[in-house]
Amino acid sequence: MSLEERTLELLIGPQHPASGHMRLVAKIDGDIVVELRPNIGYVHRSVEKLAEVKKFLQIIPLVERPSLADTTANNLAYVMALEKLLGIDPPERAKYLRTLLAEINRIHSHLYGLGIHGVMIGSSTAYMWCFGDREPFLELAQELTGARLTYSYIIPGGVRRDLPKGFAERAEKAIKYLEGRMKDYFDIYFNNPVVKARLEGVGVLSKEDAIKLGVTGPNLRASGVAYDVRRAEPYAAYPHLDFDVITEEEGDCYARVMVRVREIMESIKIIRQVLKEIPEGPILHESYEKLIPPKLREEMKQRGVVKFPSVFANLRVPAGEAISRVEGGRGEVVFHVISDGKLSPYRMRMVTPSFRNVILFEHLTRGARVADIPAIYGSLDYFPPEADR
Amino acid sequence: MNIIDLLFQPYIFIPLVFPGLIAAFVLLLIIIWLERKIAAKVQLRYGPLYVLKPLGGVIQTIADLLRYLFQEPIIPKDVDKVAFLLTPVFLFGLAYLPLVIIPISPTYYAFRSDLSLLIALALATLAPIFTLIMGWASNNKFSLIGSVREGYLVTSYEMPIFLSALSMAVLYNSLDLVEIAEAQRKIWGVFLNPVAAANMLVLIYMSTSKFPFEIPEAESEIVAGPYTEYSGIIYGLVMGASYIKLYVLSLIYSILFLGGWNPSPSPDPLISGGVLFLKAFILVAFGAFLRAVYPRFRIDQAVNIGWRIAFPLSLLSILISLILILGGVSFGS
Amino acid sequence: MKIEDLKNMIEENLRGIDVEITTREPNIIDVKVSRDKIIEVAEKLKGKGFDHVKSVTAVDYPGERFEVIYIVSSYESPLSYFLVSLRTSLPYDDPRMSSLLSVWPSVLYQEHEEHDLMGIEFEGNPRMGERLLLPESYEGIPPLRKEFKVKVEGIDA
Amino acid sequence: MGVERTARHLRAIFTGMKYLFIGPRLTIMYPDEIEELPESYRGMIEYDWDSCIKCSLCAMVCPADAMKMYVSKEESEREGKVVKRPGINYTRCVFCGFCVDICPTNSLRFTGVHDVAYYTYEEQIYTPQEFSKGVPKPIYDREPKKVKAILDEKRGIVYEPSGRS
Repeated sequence: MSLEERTLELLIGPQHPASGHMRLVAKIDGDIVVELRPNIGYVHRSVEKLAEVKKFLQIIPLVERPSLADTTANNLAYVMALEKLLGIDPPERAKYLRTLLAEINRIHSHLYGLGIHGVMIGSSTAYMWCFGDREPFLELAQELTGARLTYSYIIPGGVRRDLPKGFAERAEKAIKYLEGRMKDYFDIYFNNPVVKARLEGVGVLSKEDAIKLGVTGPNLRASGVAYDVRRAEPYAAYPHLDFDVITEEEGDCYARVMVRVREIMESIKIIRQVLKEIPEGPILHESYEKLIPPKLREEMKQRGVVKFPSVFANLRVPAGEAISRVEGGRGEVVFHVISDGKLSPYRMRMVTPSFRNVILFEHLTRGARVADIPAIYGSLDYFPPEADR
Repeated sequence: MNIIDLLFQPYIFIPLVFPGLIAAFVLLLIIIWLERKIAAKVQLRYGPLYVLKPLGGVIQTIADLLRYLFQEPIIPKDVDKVAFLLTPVFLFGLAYLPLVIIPISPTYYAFRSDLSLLIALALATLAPIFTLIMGWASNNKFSLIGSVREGYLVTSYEMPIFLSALSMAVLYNSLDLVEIAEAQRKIWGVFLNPVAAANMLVLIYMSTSKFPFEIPEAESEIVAGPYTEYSGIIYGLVMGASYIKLYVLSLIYSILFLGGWNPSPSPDPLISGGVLFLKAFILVAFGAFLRAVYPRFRIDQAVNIGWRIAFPLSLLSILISLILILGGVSFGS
Repeated sequence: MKIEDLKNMIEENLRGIDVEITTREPNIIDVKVSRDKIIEVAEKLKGKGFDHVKSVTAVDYPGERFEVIYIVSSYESPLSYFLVSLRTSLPYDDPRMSSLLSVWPSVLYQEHEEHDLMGIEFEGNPRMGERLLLPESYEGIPPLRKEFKVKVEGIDA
Repeated sequence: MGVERTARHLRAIFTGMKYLFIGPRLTIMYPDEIEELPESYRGMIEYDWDSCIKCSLCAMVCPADAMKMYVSKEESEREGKVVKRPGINYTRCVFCGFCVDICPTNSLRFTGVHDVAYYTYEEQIYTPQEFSKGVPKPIYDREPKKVKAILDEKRGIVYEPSGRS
């Protein structure tokens, strides 16, 4: 019986408990995956086309929506591209606040990825624990920005809210809680022999393949490539902060999970530094601050809530091109904004980490078992809307 | 003999009332609720709550049962109707069969034979056949894969279970459950042959696809395995069958290793039966608790455990029993 | 490593090919090349250590030309600080160029997307002709082209 | 190898047991307990009719085309020129708060209301007059208790009653 007759074509998704908004077309021979092609595009909204009909400031909520669990990275990358075109640099305090929100977002984005991966290999406890322990960080973000996930916190020239009083103490409590829980996570899930059996040696990505396929984020670093945009091209407050780039060597599902867990610990270290070293000062660039009527400016300082200058409604960005990149939770976000001096960008290219990691589905599942498909899918922390945009 | 006395005749009472239909059904309702509550508590949440709130939603399963009863069971167009509809009935019905042979006190048993252990285990092996038929009848790729996985699992747990049971039968020099239970008056089987006890416990959880062996209906891989196309009461029957099988195997396990009804305060069948039921309940509850601790194995790993670990261990446990016998440990009448 | 010495290194590396190299901002080098020389330039850049493509952008200048921009970089420092934007322009009526898949496998999905949404033909890329993000049944103007108009609402009710 | 693996099995089961008996719970009993949201929370928007200077900046900046300018007839006649006031369409609003932050006279303000349900689509589109009548109150069938989310080192989040209900 030739290979064609033996193989069964299995359509995993988009209506499937563990496929997300995409379809995996898997050709399987018995329990072995012969070939798997991801079929994406189910939640494609063409953010790049919409951006060409929206004004510059209106694009901020638009670019955040695709990667809902990690919105700060897209928001920050887009605004950094605008600031390069506008030729302005945000005040120091605003840079520290951007870093603070980016790291809080990284922690609960990693917890989101770990939780989804947990339920994909069967551990509903890992899922419930991770999603439960995300809550304190969503509360922190809600207190700082006013929203739980869709912050739109970063605007050209600075940020929209100042640090509430007593935020550092509450943040310290949330961090101590997560640190205290880590031992139980390791006992019940990460060191669980069944988890190790399901993840170790599964979906191995060699260092050469990781580089050849151009993947990014924890999936890249788990194969031994020490590339992190926060070190390669430091932005916001990262030049002044001391942190390590987390890497593992094996490049299998377990290594990817371990990179995310250790990155949570690293983000905790960063948050503590930011909250300790954050300088005083304005949180909006003075060229915009002086456009605000004095009475509102006083109130702004006193309430810590930034008022937009009316020019923001029709922000005009000088003609030119800007490329910016940011290390999001799932990997490197690259923005390429081309402006022709009008109210809307001429062309905005947004490359998200999941779109660069989608090639791994084909590569890692060749020869794997059917039960390895969800294990590999979850370990990539892949988010379909982020890949489709 | 009026109807009441007839009811209390052992050959009616055991299969129908105590360890049989009604007790199993009540245990089924409680254990599904308990599983969700245990998993909820370990996962920092409450679980079912709003049905009879003061008691923590204890009749949630009854509410689910009513929902299943009134839900329309959707029968897909090109499905093998006869097999599709009958297999759940057989699966649920035959899951009770081994209960007829299980004694609950030295004098009170429905049917006694000197091969009762073999009969009980043999009847317990009927279930997987219907899962296979169910998978084929649903005409769905995921069901097919799920049922083939069940087939693989059967090959890897059925034999070691029999061998472990055999090792205890060798120790007690009898295949009759009543004699086995009576022989453990002084010391339980688990202390004599712990290898067989541990091995058989793991195999019981493998045979009823409890975590970490929840492989045939692995939700994140093959939707619901053989039960994908089922809905309404036929799904309810199928879901309940695996718990009944776990209950039956736990009863057999309690008799073999945990001394059956021993240290029962009085020879009255209800009391000694209660002790046996309690032990079985604890085993079933522990199976439910495992859902909150473990992810699931891959099918090749489970078969690997069955052949490379469980099978040699069951041979070893037979060896241990033989050594104990030769060493002069004697039981029996 | 400063941007000037990288620029000199690239200039020296690409001697003999008519290529236009300019530097922009602290870490971006633009390399403009015609479409039939792009594979050669790509191989030379890869030889220098630029091992992956971060983004493939096609820009539509209606009636005039299409511009395809490859943002290339390396994972190892010191090159990881720099971005090289390798650009070529295609005539508007014949948006075809050879795919760089043979040089950088990481362009597979990006080129496929630009083909799907902008209608650029990358010869050598196995995914041409297939849809990636658009529904299989979609016919008509590739949506990212300027001639594809999107309904816009004013601020009045 | 086998011994260490068994030890890990037992540790996993023991951790599960630990949480079974002494584990905290993170659940907030939503309809009976509602969380008192921080002051900066971006909920539904209230519109102050008088302080509005009708500059239509909010409609210009709205990313989701939710804020639209309605011509208000009687004011246009009275002042002789076209007067437009903002009305909001909550089916489109993404609660980003750009309109509130750009309004030069603070006549658009946030409220903590976020859990309001509507029967029809049209009900969610507010003309300026309805918009200025204030934010609808959520309807609960039992009087909910207001609780505050307190971050806690041992239990993550603890919801303590915050007095005023």
